[in-house]
Amino acid sequence: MIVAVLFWVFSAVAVVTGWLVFRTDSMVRAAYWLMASFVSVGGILILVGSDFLGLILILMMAGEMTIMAIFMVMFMMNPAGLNPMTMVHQHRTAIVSGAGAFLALAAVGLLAEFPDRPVAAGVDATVELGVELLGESMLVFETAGVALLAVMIGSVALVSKNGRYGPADEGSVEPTLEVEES
Amino acid sequence: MPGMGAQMVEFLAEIRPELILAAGGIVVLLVALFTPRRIQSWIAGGAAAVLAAAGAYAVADLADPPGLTFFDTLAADGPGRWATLLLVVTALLVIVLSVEWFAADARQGEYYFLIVFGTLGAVLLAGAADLMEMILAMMLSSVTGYTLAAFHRRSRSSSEAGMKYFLIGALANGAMVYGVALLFGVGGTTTFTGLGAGLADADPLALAAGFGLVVVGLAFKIGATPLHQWVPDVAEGAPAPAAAFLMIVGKVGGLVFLARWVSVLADAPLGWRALVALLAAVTMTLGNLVALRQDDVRRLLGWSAVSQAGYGLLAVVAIGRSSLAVPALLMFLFAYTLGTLAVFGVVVELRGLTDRFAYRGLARFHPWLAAALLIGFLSFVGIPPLGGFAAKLLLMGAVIEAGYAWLAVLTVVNSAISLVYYLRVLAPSYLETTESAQPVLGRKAGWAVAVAAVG
Amino acid sequence: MLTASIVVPAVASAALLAFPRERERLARWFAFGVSLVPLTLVIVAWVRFEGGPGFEMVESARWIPSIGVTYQVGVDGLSLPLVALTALLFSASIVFPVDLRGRARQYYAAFMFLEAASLGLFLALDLILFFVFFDLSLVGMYFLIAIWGHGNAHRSALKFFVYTLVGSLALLLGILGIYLNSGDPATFDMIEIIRTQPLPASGLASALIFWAIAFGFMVKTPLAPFHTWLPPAHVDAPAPASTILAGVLLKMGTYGFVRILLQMMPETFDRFALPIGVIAVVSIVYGALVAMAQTNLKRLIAYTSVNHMGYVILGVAVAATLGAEPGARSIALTGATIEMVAHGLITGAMFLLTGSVLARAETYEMGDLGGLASKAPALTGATMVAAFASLGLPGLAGFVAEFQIFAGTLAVYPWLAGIGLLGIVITAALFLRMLQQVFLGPLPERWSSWTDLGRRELAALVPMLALVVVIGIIPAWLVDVIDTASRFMTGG
Amino acid sequence: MTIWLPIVLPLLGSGLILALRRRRGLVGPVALTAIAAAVIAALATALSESSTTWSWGGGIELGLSVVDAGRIMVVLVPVVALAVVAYAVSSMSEDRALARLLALLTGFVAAMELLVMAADLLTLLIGWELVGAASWALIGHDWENPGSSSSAKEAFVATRFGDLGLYIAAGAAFAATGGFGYEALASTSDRAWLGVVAGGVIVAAAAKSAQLPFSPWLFSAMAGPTPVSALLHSATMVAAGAYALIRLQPALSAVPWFGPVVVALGLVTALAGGLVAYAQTDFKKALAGSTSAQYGLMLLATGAGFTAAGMGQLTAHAFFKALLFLGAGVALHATGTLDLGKLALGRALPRVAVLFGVGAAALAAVPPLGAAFTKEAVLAAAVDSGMWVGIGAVVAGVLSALYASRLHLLGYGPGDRTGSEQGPRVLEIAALSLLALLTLGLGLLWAPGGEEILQELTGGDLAEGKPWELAVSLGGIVTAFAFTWMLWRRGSLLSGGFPERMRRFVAGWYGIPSAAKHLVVDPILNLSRAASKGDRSIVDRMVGTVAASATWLSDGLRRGMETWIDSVAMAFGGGTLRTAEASREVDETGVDGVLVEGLAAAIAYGGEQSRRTQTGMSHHYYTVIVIGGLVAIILALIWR
Amino acid sequence: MTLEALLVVAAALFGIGLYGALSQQSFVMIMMGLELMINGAILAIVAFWWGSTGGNPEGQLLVVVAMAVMAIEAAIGFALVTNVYRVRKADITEKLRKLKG
Repeated sequence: MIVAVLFWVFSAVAVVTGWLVFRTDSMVRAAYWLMASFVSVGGILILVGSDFLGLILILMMAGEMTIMAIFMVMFMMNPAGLNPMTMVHQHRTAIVSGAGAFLALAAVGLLAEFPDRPVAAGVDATVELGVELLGESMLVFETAGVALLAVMIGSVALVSKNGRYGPADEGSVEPTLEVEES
Repeated sequence: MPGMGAQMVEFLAEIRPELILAAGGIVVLLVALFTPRRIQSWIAGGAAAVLAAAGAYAVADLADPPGLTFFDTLAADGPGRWATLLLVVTALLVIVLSVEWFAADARQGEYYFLIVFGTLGAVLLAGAADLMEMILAMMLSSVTGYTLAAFHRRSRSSSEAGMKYFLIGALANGAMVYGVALLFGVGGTTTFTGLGAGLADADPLALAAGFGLVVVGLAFKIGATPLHQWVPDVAEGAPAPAAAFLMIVGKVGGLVFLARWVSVLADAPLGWRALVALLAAVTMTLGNLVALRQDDVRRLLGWSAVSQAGYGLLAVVAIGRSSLAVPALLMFLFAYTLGTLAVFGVVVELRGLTDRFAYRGLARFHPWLAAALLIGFLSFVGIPPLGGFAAKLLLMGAVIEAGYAWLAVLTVVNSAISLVYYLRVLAPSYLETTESAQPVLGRKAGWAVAVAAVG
Repeated sequence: MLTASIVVPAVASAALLAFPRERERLARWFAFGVSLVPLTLVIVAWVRFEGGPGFEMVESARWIPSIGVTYQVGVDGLSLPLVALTALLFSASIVFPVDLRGRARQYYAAFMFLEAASLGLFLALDLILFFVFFDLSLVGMYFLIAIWGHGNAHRSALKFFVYTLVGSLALLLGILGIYLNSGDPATFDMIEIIRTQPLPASGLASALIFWAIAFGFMVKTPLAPFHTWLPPAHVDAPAPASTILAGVLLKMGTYGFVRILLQMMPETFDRFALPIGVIAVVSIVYGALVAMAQTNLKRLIAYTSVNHMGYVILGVAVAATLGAEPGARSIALTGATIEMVAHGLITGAMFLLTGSVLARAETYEMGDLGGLASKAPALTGATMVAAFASLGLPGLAGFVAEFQIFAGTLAVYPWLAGIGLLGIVITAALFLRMLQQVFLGPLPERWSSWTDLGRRELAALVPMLALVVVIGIIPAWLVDVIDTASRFMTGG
Repeated sequence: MTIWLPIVLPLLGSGLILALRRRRGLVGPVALTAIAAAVIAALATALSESSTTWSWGGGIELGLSVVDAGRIMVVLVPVVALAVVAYAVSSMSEDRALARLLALLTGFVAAMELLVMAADLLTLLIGWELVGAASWALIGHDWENPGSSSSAKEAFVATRFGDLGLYIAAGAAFAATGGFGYEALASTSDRAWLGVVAGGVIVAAAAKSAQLPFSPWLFSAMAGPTPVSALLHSATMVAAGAYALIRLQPALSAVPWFGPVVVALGLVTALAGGLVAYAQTDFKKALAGSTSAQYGLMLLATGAGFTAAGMGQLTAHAFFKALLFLGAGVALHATGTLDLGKLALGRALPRVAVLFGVGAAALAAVPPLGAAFTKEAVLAAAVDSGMWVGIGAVVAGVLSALYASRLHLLGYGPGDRTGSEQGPRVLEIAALSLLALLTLGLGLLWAPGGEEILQELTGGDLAEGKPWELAVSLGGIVTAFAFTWMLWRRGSLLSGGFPERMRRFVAGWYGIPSAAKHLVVDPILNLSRAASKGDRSIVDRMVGTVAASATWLSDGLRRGMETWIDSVAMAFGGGTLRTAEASREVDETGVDGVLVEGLAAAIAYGGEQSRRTQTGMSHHYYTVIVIGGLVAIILALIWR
Repeated sequence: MTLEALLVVAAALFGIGLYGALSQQSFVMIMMGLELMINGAILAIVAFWWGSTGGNPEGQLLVVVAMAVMAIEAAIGFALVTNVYRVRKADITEKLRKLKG
């Protein structure tokens, strides 16, 4: 009972905040709405019994969204990115597409026949996840690590202003066509 | 779990190329961080060595019997191994091309690291036998791809290319993850071994949605419609060697994976064959049509890459219905890779010269470059005895046998169209002439090798 | 031995490109010397030819066994004359002088390349090999026209390339169709396919395959209405290239009709023999009519090519009519093959002559010419021989061919023969008109300093025309060789 | 092997003449010796009735043989040629192209001999066409003058049209017998094909022998120099037609309608041609008309089945017609004109007048000349095949007497010209005399046993002549002479008593030439022009349609995109713009008008349009992706 | 709380995210949309893990993978945005239209 109520609450919050993300006129607020949406999804995760993932999601999103907000501030060059602004294009198309996607996927959810195999009661999801991670899906885990490493390096290479030898982006352009015949 | 460790070790033995790439890449990175600037370019040698080693092991494994490893998350079969080899070779040649191109760059180290990891990503994608593995492999190769595309951090077009590449890729991945979720829902698992059974009697609606969304992701990877838009932008904006790399690796990895993926769906209630056929048709036609009016050689190559993706999909259409399908796929990838390398090699060699009218008199001043261009293009058209011909031959044979003769006819028409725009580049370089020769970079190895290999 | 005749020119072509800077005379003599090699080889082959049914001097090697592709060459009574023709025409065209635009090496290299491709095509006994050479010939010819052509050469060359490429790709589809039907293991081996006749006589598949291939060859041959690439290509091509285009490349189409359609799917061809024959007759009459209205000398000759190719295909169509009496089919097929050779020699010479005219007058317009007979007896004489041969005068090669074709056709499709005969009168009229306009009548002022044919021009022309006369007077030596093949194909 | 000699010797002579063309002195003798040798060789073959075969290849055997009428013909050709060439050598000695002329003449003889000795239709066809080609060169001898070369062209094309008949005949023979030989043909049972053969041969013969409706080409043949006309009309070119019919009559008579058709053809031409000859005021053209008429008579006889009569007539005609032409040539040479109104050289050139008189008399068939004998034979044959035919033949005979006498009176009758004109040389006189002698010599046929000799020589037979026939024709001749004499006295002989317009009409072959021009030549020419225009414009249309359809497609595609991407209004505005652009494009390609370029333009236009989908703005791409994704899912769902 | 309900919510999140990605001009906002889409995906995965796959641990792992994807995209995305802003002073899609056609 209580679970059901919570579920509906979380769901409502997730969807509404998600919607607000694009209705607000300040990026910072948008960021926090988004965070809210994620948090409520995390809540749902906990409800269905994968507590670990739920918490992870909440924490990660909290962190990330804070970063995003700060980023916005320093990046968007407007004080706290609080100035009102609407930056929207092809609105009709967007609405149609969004609604279309929603209807399509919802239809899948409602009409499609999914095998009815609910999770057994009392399994410790976290332990299983750990086993899976270090067992059968070792490779997946490794790959994820490698990918994250690549991202770190890549983003650093792209953004860092000054690297090991002075300006990092020095000479990072195409060769010019005007050179004397070598 | 007892014996787990031992098992892991033997698994590791089965993926030596991947391991070497991963470890080697990290080594390259570390070295790069502590090398004085003037000898930064030596790192290229290191990266090349890593790739060579991986390639050696790939060759060694070629003969092994096909099978699955790592609890069925990774396939070690013929196509996968050939793809590995092809990718490694590509990366090697690209590195050769890159040395002078990036000579001025202060951060070459990272570049080579990204090349290595990008290769790794594509290799894993080509070998993936598990949807999760597929997602991550794709992330790996995409992320490196975005970075490589934008690697000229002071170039306006380079950064734009990177950004667009990312925007399209991100959407594709988002859709794909949801698709995987649906497939997981109906199939009960993410490994192909499990899905093969699980999807046989799956609910068609969910299956179609999931498959469609996954195909969207793969279409992005191989540059097929409706996610082809990044290809020309990257071809034009990205650093030429990186562009060559990105034109190739995505297709190799993506197509090989797609081929394996559809063979899982063989008896699922799903119209995947017709869908792929349609994608192929639209892709090749659109690519050729748009390429017709390009005056920018690199962009033209991008669009021709799109049409080539369409040809590649032909092989997938025939999977499971024609014994020619898999050979056709590999032959196509082989010819396409070498042709692309040859042509982009010429572009690199000409310092990224990209206005087709600036190619006047190429045959006169750089006969070998012109020859490379000629061979590469004619191979794309499918003029015998070049590799492209064998590829087209097998592809058409495969689709006809698979009962899609109309695709073969369409391929014919498209080949004829493509000839026109290739000639629009060849004509100036062979028929006209100017006084001034085009300036060139120093080394010629890259395209020389490629040309030697074509046909 | 046959292989050598393909390899030698190919190698020579590469060698020419590697030549030290422009040495025109050297390049020419080298090319000419090399072109003599296949010629001698062919003559040897001719001597050793026994003339049984089937192929002789077959040489084969593994190529791509996995999909049943082999390297295989050989000759029979059909291909031998065409190979000889090819070798001869190339030697002649190489001798013939032409404005090289200071790119002699590339020019002769292109010629050598083209020679290798052409010989290979007629010798090939594997469908893939056949197709490979078929396409390579396009590439070579494209560059010859585009680089050394005049007028609107780029356009014409592009059109030639793309148009015929479409044809060749259709052909490729057809070949794949044959391959996929060629039993298990599937093979491209022509001898094998001819022996086993894998394709069913009826059925949609065979029909589609047939028309795909037929379309490919109709473009190449060309038959109306697929001929529109021919006139511009000829008009803008340098004279020797036109000679090769008319003398050799067009034959690839007609040869394919016989070798692939007639030999590999006779029952299917039988179903469509009449339509093909009708198309051929249309080409005959249409080509002649259009030619008659031309004012441009080279264009006129180009259209007569359409007309003559019509004769060839008419003969083939007759030979394909299984119901008919074998003797008639065989004589028609023999005639068609002779027509290929005759047309190669006659029209080849004709195009070389237009080259001589262009070099002196810088125009093809017949209205601007006239009265040249007094200034250039040799040029006039040569043209007259060629023209009369082309309009089918007895004693010259053209008649031998056309008469046999008609004799055969009349027995099978009397009405087609009757209509086709009109072409003979029209060609007579148009050629006499051409001679009259260009060589007879008063000599215009501006040509008072006209010079007659030079040594190299004669050296190129005389052998060809001599052969035309020889075939016309004593056809037996040629007819008998071809007859071995056509009897075998028609069971006559 | 001797059978080849009559062909080879003249050929050698011809080659030799060309080789020696610089040495003007030699060419004449060479030519004469070559032909003289040919005469001897011909005699030899004729006496030995030799025959041979040669291989065409592909198992087809062809043959030469000298039998029946061929025995006469093979000798006749070189003999007449000898006289003509002799005349040419002397009369044209100033012509700088004499060597070419002689070479062609001798070559011409060779070709004709081949035709004569042919034992099968293929060989016949070869000789037939070669004769035609040679005649083209001969008629166009004076090539620098556009008129003569174009009339040569007309002559050749006209006869070649007839040649098609022979092509068909040969083909039909092959279809019927699997070969071409005359004998096989005679023994075949395949009536249908045999009918085709007969028809073909008749057409070919009619064209060569200047029967209706082909007769007019003889006029354009007049463009050639006199010796050429002489040879063409007497023993070669024109004779070929009649000869072929005579030679093939035994084989073809199995076709029921063969005889009647030939008879009708001959009779009609004989009458019509006679009128033409009578009405013409040009010396040579008048003779030409008579030629048609005379060959008409030969066909008449042949068709009636009495080849001996036909062959005899042919022989006699060969001699006197050559003689007459040479006479005309002399007149031309002397006065520089051929207008019958301006000649009357009786006093100026008495000797020639006499010789010409002989010819004219033969033409009029005045006994006891051989010509008269053969004419009677023809008449008998005609009567034999029907009363009306007989009457027609009589009328034709009267006509011939009319124009013969007219010609002589106008051409060589006594006139006011006196000996001032430059007379003929010795050699020319010799040539004329030779022919005159031969003409007279034939008179021996009247001698008892003449008929048998004729039948024996020609291998054919004669109709039983009846005395009244002779009487009738004699009466006709006398009245004809009287009539012309009277007119001549009145000075209205030139017009022949015709009103002028009618005379012109008749003399111009009843307007057949213009009819042919309007009904045959012009339509073909127009057709060909139309075709060559169409060759481009048809292609245009194809281009146009392709371009249009491509435009339509890509336009639709673009609009589909942009209704999503931009606003609908934008799309429509742009749409109209682009369609305008498109139509311009179509127009250009239409004007440009070559298939591949047009196609390329069309496709390239499609390319232009598709390029618009690459707007460069990511959110547009997103839209495309969403649409694509949905489509993909739906397809994957429905296409199972 | 049923599987259907969960899926509908997930679909809603995905749809909203897609709407955002399409409608927003600023790269950053677009990225938020993308994150939201993946958010929906995560919810769907968990739903299946819970409802239809008998708690197959792969489900949980798949969630981890999805999060990784999210993180990776966020990181690289910010890097690229910064870079493009530095070079091109561009922060919305309309400003990046040099490469087109």
